Amino acid sequence: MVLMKVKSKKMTNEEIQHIVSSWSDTLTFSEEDSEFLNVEVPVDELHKICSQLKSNSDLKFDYLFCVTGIDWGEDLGVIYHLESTTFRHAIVVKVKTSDRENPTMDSVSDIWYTAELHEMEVYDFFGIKFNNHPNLKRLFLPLEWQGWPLRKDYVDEENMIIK
Amino acid sequence: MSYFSDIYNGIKTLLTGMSVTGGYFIRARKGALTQQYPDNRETLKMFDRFRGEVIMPHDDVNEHRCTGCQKCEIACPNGTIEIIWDRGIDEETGKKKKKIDQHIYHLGMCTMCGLCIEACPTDAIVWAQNYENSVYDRTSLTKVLNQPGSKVKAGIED
Amino acid sequence: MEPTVKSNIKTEEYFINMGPQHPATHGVLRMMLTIDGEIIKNVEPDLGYIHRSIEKMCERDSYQQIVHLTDRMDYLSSHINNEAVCLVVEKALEIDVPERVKVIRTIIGELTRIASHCLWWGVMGMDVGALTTYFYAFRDRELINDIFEETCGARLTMNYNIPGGLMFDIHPNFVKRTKEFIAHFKTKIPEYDRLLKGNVIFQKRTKGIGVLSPEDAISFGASGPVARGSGVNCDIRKIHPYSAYDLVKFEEALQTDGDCLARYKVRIQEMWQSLSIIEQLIDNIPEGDTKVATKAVIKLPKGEYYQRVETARGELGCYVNSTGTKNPYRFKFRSPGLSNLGVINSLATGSKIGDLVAIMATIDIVVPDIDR
Amino acid sequence: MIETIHNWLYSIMPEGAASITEMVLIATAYLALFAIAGLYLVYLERKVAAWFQLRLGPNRVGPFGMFQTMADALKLVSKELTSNDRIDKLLYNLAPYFVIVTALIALAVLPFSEQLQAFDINIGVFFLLAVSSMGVIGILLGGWASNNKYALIGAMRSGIQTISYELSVGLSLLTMVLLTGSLQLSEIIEVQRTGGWLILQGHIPAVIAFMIFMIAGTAETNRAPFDLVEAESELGAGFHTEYSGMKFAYFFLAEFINMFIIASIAVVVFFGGWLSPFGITDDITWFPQMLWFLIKVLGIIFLMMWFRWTFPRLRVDQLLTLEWKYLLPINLVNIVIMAIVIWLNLTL
Repeated sequence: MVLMKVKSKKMTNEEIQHIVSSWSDTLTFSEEDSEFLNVEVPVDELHKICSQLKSNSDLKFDYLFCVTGIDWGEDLGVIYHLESTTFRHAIVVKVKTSDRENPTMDSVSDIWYTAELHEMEVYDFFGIKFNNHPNLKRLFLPLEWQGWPLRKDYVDEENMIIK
Repeated sequence: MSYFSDIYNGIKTLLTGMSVTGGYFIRARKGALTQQYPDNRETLKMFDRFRGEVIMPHDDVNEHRCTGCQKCEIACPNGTIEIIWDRGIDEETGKKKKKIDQHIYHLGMCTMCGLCIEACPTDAIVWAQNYENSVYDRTSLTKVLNQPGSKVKAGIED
Repeated sequence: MEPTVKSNIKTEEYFINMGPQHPATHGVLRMMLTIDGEIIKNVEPDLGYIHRSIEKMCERDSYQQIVHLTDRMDYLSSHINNEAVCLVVEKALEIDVPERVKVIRTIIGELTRIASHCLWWGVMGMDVGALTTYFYAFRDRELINDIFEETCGARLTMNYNIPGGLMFDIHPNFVKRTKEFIAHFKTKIPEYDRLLKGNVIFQKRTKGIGVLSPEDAISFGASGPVARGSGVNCDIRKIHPYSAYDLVKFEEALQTDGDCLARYKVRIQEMWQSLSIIEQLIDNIPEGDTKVATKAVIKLPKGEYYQRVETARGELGCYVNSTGTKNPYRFKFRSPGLSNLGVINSLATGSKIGDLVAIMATIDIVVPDIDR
Repeated sequence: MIETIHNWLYSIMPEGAASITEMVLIATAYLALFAIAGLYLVYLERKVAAWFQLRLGPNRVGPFGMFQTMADALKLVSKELTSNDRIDKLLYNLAPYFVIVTALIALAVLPFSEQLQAFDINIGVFFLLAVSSMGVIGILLGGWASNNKYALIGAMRSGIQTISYELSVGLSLLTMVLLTGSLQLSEIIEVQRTGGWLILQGHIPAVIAFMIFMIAGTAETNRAPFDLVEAESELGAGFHTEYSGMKFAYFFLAEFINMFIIASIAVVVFFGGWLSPFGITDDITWFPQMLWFLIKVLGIIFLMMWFRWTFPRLRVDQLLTLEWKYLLPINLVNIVIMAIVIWLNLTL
């Protein structure tokens, strides 16, 4: 019991890395250029890792506070910022897909409800499709909008003012 | 029993609320907040820092302080400022020098962020406290800030 | 279960559009309601009526210019939004701003919070049908706006922060006016409560309505008063202090009921806490510079930066991905409004139309913040 | 002067025609007077609201903005009548007249003073109740015929609201009728000349009856805190969403005339109608009794405005809870108590 208590506290990045890396050997960790611990997850393992991140009693990443879609030029990706409301440690999960035509990854909206709206936003701007999302459609833009505006290769000569 | 205490409390809280509004009703004459706007133009003074519109002050001899460095144009996030400039010959030194032909300001696009005025190295443009900016025709929101025939004040360098 | 009595009356579910032009949606938000008589079966928000793609605009603007765009997100806490961008730029450039800047930012940030909650209180009253609250709230908010106008030059979209400090120093009257406001406002908050909180009708309309459990609050990513009404500790000012929040003593406003009344109480409590924060700082504004000189063209070092601040609506996050150029590669705003809006379906389902209005009022929706 | 017109009319036409002409003339004068009175009630409401809310209220048109509502009415008359094209034409156009006519009919029996009462029937109270509850048909028609979902919800709310609160209005007045022993309005006032105002005469049951009447009466007129019918933060404009111009103005005016009627009933039944308090002006023969009536009515109307500008709105199910769980049982008990009081001739 005592041991449990000692473990259930805010963990350093190394400790988190130690736990998470034992789940799968396809993960890459980095702390470079960022204040958080970054873990890059392969697309097909995203849902599994995410649900473990939430359910692990020492990590308890129950608060998904930011979902960012990003276009890395070659790859499209999503960045999940996670925090634990009990222990207050944070982790950043990154996932990349190189398929620009039909990028697909698993939805995490069943793990964190907030992802539902945020994944719709990512879909709206980057065209990343989320499997098992309950209601995936354009969130902000009109349903008949063509293209994915926040991708770097998006051009709209009428509406975009480039300085 | 709670049935009756509910009624009693309900009526009491309703009366409390009514006492607040009633109090204001009695003091209504003194406390009115309404500003009688077009009638109080004489007394309505804006604060010194109020961002009404960007102007370029000119002195008595029709000289301004703008050297045409275009820093405001670059700083502006919305493309509100356009400077049409020219190279003129400085009368004293005989060197070629940048001078403004027209300092164009599109008030219709301005978001009053103040970055241009922050960026100006010579304090050539300042905020005016004008608060009545509505016009009937959108084109009259495009203004030329430097007056016709004006020139830069001597000794202003960027 | 099938009804045992066979009835010839055919009932249908009803679909109505609440908004985009509707008094209760506080802007151009469209709620697609499926109702059965007065009872709500499903709520689906339809967003984007004032989407301006601020994130895309950020990718072409310089860091100084990005600041003023954030004024137009959550326009009721514009100063705090500005602060978030400035803090993330300062974090990336490793600038340590002077104490004076931190304190002034905190004071104005708290004034903004009070102004925002004032407006919320007025509108909350109006949404549940007490129109008079609106005018009382605006009377007090006007005083704050005057303070802002005198110091910053604008009432709402202030753009007073720049990366590296403040645009200019506070106005000489700032301290005096702020103190006058505190003295005035301390007499008004109890009046707010007397007019609305105790009122039996208001209690009926809010108590036990729209209950959000703490687990759901976290899972939905709710923050600010919405989550704190459910007893979730989520005040960024406490958890990850920024500016001068580590110098002051204040309590995180918490309620555990999770209903509309709890969220109401949290906001009233927050106004008291904000007053106390301002009181602690207003007499001790340190002397010093109001800005650290930055280069005219700011280039952030390559990397990712994240800054969280607590606006009046909850947690605002700024994610910057820089490649070392003068424009960000990706600038993402995690707006509190969008996440808070996520709870609406689970709160409103099964309640009445009138409840939905009260729930929306206590979530404190600002549509430009949701749409960005 | 009235006498001269009367004689002149009878001198120029046969008796039957003259009598009809006379009725029409009186009715026209009466209605015109009340249309204007209704407008001034709107003005009063706006001024009172402004003073509650730290504002000035209308002050531009005429001295103190006196003609503001006149100008508004003129504007509404001159506006185009718009509607959507899927309305039920007949019912849609009928609804506003239903509302305004039922409101105006009730005015006929109001006793403004000893002489000034157009129609003194022996079932005055009953007639008022019957007529004033008919207006809801107009609201239901309007909401239904508009073919607008918000309007329909508003109309349905109005239906349940009026049907429920009609009971309380009736029962609270019945409590007082026990005391007067008559349904005739002039008789009810006469009773109070000797015994003092009924609210003082009947003691605690009378006070309770008055409170119930005020609550139920406010609900009858669809005013805040019971304005669910047109709750603007929920339903936009409720049942009259699709109405514009003069048709809208009829709904609007009817609300204020209804408020006047409810206040008048309260004054007649509880506050002695045109009787002066403690008979202070009984000896002054030139003092118009009508003035006392109007002062009392305005007092009650002010109270209703005070409610409106202070309280939040109830929710629709809470509205029904209030009626069926609180007002109605209290009312029934109250009647029994009142009956016992009268039976035993007690003075509580």
